[in-house]
Amino acid sequence: MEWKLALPEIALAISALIILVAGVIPKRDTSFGVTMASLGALLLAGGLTLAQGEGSAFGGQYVADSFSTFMKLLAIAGAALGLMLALDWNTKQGIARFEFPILVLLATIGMMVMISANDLMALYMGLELLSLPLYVLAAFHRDSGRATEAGLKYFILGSLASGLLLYGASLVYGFAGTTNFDRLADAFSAQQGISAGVVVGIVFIIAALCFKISAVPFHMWTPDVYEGAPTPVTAFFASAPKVAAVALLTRVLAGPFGDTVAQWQQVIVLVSLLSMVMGAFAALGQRNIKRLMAYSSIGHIGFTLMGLAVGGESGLRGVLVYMAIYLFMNLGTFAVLVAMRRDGRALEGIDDLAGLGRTDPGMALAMAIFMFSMAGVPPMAGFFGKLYVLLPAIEQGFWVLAVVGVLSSVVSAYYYLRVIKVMYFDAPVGAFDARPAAVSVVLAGTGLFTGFMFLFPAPILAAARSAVVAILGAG
Amino acid sequence: MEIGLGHYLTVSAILFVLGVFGIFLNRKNVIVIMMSIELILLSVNLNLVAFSSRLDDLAGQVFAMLILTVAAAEAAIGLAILVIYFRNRGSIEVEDISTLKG
Amino acid sequence: MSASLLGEYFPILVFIGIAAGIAIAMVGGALLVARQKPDAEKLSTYECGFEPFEDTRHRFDVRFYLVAILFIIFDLEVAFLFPWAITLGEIGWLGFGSMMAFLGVLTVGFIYEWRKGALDWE
Amino acid sequence: MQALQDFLATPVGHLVLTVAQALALLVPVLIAVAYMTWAERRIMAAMQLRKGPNVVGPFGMLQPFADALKMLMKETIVPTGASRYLFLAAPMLTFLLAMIAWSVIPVNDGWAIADINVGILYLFAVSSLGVYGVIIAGWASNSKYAFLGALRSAAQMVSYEVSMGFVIVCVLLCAGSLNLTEIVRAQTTVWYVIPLFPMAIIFFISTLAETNRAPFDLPEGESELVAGFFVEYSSMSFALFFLGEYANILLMCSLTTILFLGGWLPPMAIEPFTWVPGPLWFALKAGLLFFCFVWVRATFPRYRYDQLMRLGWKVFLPFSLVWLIITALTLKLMGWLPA
Amino acid sequence: MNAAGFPLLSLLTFLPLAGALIIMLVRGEEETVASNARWTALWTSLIVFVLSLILWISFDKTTAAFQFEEKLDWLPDFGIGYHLGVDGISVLFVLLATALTPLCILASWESVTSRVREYMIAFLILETMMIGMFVSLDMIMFYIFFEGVLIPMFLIIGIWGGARRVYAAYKFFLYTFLGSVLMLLAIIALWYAAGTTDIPALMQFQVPVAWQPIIFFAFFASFAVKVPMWPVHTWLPDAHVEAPTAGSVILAGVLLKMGGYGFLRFSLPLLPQASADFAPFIFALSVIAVVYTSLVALAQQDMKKLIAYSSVAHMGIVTIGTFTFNQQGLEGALFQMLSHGVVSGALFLCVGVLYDREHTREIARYGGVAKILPAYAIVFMLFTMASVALPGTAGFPGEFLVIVGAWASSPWVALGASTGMVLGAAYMLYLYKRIAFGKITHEHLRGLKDLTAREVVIFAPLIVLTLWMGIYPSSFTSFFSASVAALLQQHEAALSVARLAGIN
Repeated sequence: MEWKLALPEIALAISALIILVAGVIPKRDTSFGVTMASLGALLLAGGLTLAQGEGSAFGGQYVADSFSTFMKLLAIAGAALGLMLALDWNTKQGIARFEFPILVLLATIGMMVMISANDLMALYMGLELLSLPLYVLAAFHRDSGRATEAGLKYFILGSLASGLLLYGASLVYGFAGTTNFDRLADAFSAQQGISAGVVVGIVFIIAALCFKISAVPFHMWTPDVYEGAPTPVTAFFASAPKVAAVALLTRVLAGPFGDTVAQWQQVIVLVSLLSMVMGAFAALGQRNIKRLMAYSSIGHIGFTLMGLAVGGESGLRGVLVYMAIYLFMNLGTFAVLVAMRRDGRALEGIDDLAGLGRTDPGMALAMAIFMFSMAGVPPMAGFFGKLYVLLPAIEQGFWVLAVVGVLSSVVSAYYYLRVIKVMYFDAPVGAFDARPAAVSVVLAGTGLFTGFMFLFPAPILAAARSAVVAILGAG
Repeated sequence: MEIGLGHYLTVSAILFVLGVFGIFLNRKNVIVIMMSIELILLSVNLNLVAFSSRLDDLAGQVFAMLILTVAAAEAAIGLAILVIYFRNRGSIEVEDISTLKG
Repeated sequence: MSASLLGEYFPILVFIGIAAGIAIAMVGGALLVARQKPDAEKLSTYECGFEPFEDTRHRFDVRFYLVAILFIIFDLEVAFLFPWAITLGEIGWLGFGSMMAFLGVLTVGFIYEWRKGALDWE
Repeated sequence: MQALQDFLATPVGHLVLTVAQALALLVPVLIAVAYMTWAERRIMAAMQLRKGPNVVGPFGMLQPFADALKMLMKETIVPTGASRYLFLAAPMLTFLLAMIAWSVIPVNDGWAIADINVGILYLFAVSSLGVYGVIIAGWASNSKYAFLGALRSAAQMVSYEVSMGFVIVCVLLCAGSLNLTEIVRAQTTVWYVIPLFPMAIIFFISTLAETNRAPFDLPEGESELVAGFFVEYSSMSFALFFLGEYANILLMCSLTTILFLGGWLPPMAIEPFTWVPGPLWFALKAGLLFFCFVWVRATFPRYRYDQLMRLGWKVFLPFSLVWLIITALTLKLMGWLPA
Repeated sequence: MNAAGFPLLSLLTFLPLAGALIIMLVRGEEETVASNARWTALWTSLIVFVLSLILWISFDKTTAAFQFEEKLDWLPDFGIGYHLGVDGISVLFVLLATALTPLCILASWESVTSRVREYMIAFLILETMMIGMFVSLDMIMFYIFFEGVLIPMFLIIGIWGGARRVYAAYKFFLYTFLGSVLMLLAIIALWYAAGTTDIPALMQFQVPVAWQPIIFFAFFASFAVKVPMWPVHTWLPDAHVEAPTAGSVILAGVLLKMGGYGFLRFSLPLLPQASADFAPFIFALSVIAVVYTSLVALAQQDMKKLIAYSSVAHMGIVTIGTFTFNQQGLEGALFQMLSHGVVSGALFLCVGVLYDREHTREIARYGGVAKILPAYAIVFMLFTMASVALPGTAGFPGEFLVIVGAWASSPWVALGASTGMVLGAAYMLYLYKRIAFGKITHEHLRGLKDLTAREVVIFAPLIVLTLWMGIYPSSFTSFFSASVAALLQQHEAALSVARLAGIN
């Protein structure tokens, strides 16, 4: 039965529903149990993803290959870590409602569908399945003006992006005659000239996906939403959905539109350049660490897109490796942000980290690792991410991209260093509240990964490689 | 005059542009923005159905159905968020949505 | 865009025309025939004899929103059920199962709403 | 004769024919609506041991016309705070929707003026639009009673529409078509009221709520909301609402007839039943249902609003959903689905 | 693998990291933690030093080939491997690093009192990075170690430094980082051209002549900042002044050598044409550096700053020697780097001795120290003389060889370098005079204690080394003669190939 290929999604969906019912029936607060059950469901989905075979299902709408396995595992990992971060934070913030983990689960299903989408319809389905829970999550703290404003902003711009995507999809459908990626690829490889309608459609689709991954010039929502949303939600926003959206963009551009590369390559190059520069310079003046991370994520997306712009096996592998590394170092950073709480009050200023090197050396060390990693200083993992997109970029002659990339990473090093400076050089302003156990686990895991990936890079690289082979073979 | 694909596409393009402009030029009310979004989705549906008829291919109509459903869910969530926003702020003027700025 | 398809709907157009005509004629007739002599007291809104103190449309119960939102969801469900119902004979057990899955999801949502009190008015 | 046929083949002739057909349906409907008001008052009076209208004409049969004339002579009042155009448009919209729904109703085999293949969908859509008339009226009046009445009315209408939808889907499962004529024809062997009895009851009750009839008439309950969403209306605008409401009631009765009572079909295809022409059977069945409407009004006390919502969401919705699944499963398992 | 199959170089490289891990696991009272951290760090670095002595003894001086090689797959899909090895050029740098680290740890024994544990960890990580950089035979690995140095050094300057430490740390980091990322691009470009980042393999590869200038420039950007060359040297005085004593020692002793080492290892053999073309440019910058920074040094009021500027001048000599392309020049450059590593390190330690007692580095605050601290004055004098390149001390052979080499290349350059020597003598002796001689103007200096046992232990090996290098330089030059000769031969061959290609 071909539907069994979608077993991870199906299992996750069923578990989400069961957990929802189980969570709502008892009169008492069930948020802790629901979170644990959700983590179990994610684990199950992860296991099924690993065990799942390859092939396509649902009339070619859905495809399972090693690319999807790779990206899904990342997305699931991101969701699970995000949930762990939220566990304690929500309780302390007074928003521990059992819907939270379920929304995360639903969003994860959306991500998995996106990653496996092989049709414009499935793409849209997945995207919305992801976006709708995210809108709610952004406004999850419903008594907070900032959170609801973030939710509203994200909703408006997100649905605008969906609209753009759909308009593009409708044009592509109309002028190419199909929504299936494989058949689109055939159509484009057969046609000599690409009709203008298709080009417009592709541009719309790219623009919409750039919205979702918050690439410049479609990034306006990012800092506001990151700042306003509850911190664990921001952590989730900045990690797993980005992985999924990048996966989608990769599959779309490498697969059906692979033969129209001339039409979109310049766009991606430009977006990548702008994102890197924007991410580097706009973050310089930030005092709020969540906003800082928003701009930082824009910069990282720029780097990721560099790999995409370069294309080819090595370029796309760079994208995958970068995303994997970004996911973990980003979640690690947010674990620190979640732990930033003094006398029960959550803090967001960079200066609130002052003297962390003395008050909590372990966390400071982890944060320093993440910051150096984000700046791309070897031997941290972030360096390898950058290396793996720079290698193909230069191989293919994208000198401007590469040079702007490294220069922007020097600029961004400035603000990453500021965090380290505040932590280690400044006098302590008082210790944070005790670090929750789940946060410590996340910190330790991501910190070890980020700090010591250089020892065993081979598994992740090999996985990325086979993933890319799968997607290029399909396209 | 025979009404052909071009006419449908033109109407839909006009609706689309109206929707986009409605979002960016509207300085008054968030509800108007939501309606603009619906307008965009409507134009997409029109496109899809017109193409579907032209191509003699059902996929477009299926897609349109899908969009309808999702649009409803989206509207529901959007309204819900708007309601809690209104409860916190007591206003849904576009100009007031600017507490977050950096 | 077959002409016959539009042709089927032509009578509806005629109905709209006729009904609109009747409606306008009736309202217009009343405006013409009846004596119009408004005054401020007559034109004030009905409020048990008080002057209205605030704008009527200011705020109202959030539960009306809830009902509206619930309606959107369930009405769409019905919209999906229509084509399913008339083709159930042709789409086999997979078609049946898919709709059951869909209904199952909605039922879970329904249970959630019920427990959350979204369906309680008081 | 030939000349007439030639004329009818031209576009103009086609138009003329359609207009004639439409009038041939609408005029009786309007007359029926007029006499429904009279009938309701008489029946209620009889049930409450009163006399009812009996002065104007024989048995008071000219009473509806007297009322109409009175309405016409009244001043049209538009309140100061109201949105003038919306205020005037709302009753027209209500009336319009109540009228155009009739275009697809088959009173006899092949008599539907617009025999579209998605007739039930059309009806569903048009009756859903009815909410707009109510909401616009309430909003445009700018009066608390009207506004609250409109909101309540709208909420009530949409609440029951959901279970109505499920019920209709049950019928569709059995009939296998969205065309109303086909649905009636499918009941030749057995009227659906028999296999789908619980659904028929739910449908009937839902139509009561959908048309804001007692015992669900609290959107316009006099003791709470004076007259609900049309409290500010007078003169012909009021009459239009009134007409629209009763036309809707008649429409709902007809729809119930079509869906459950076999439309124009006689109870059994044997003499003497077959002597009676189809339209008469149709009218009889609809009339019977209307009698039930009045009967219910005269008998049951009004629901509280929370009870009303509770009934709609917590009883009808789950019940009809379960019944829908049972119906589908049974048909599927037994292989009784229409091909 | 070397003959015995024993991964000596890996052990050397990562042993300090193991020590750092042990320190990280230490728990308990702050006092005990600090003392444990000190001892663990000291023993780790001493063991590393002993291991490096084994390397020194078993090194085969007769060949130019890489020895003690270790090779493993690491990032195979891009042809990037884990490849370690040493040749004559790098082996002594490894020794320099392993020798200076324990001295630095000893030097910080009492002067660093806060966050001792972190300090020791940072130092051990720094040692790993330094050793790793000198032994790696893969460019990406080289880059990783090269950049990795920034992290501990940034923290050392920033946490344990002086008043303007934050500014200095930032400047240090960003200058170096900016240079290095350009080098990264150059490395990738080389990889693209040659298909590998393995250094021995790359040495056999002819980089297209058209590419050479741009790649050379990218490397130059990194190494010139690191050396540092005028005009990108401005981070160095700041970093030196603000860094704690041990930080300055490592900075001057080892980190500055990374740039010179880079020129020797990469620029010359890989980019012969561009190196030849750019030599005049480098000469010009170097001569300016030598003369200008010497003059600036004369005007300094701060001891550390003065020595920092002298470092810039000395390293100018190194770059001159490197780009003479003859045996004497190159050997001189190498020797100069080694001797500067020892001597300037020792000078910073001398400053540290005073600073630990008086907590000021201002020259004017001292005077007549020779009368109060006679032992110290003798030690300081020795190193001052070595810095001035007095024959018989470590400073002399290097500078002499460079000038000889430069003379063969361009007499003007040789003249510039000699000017530097003269000026160097001027500012160093002036410094010494102001500190050690004269009347005791500040009475409170009288209470100062002379060198402690710990300080004697620190200085003793440095004194021995300084004299040894000055009196018997060939015991060091013999290590790299073969490698330098091979390098020059290859350089010549590559140039002639290019010339032939140019003619045809």
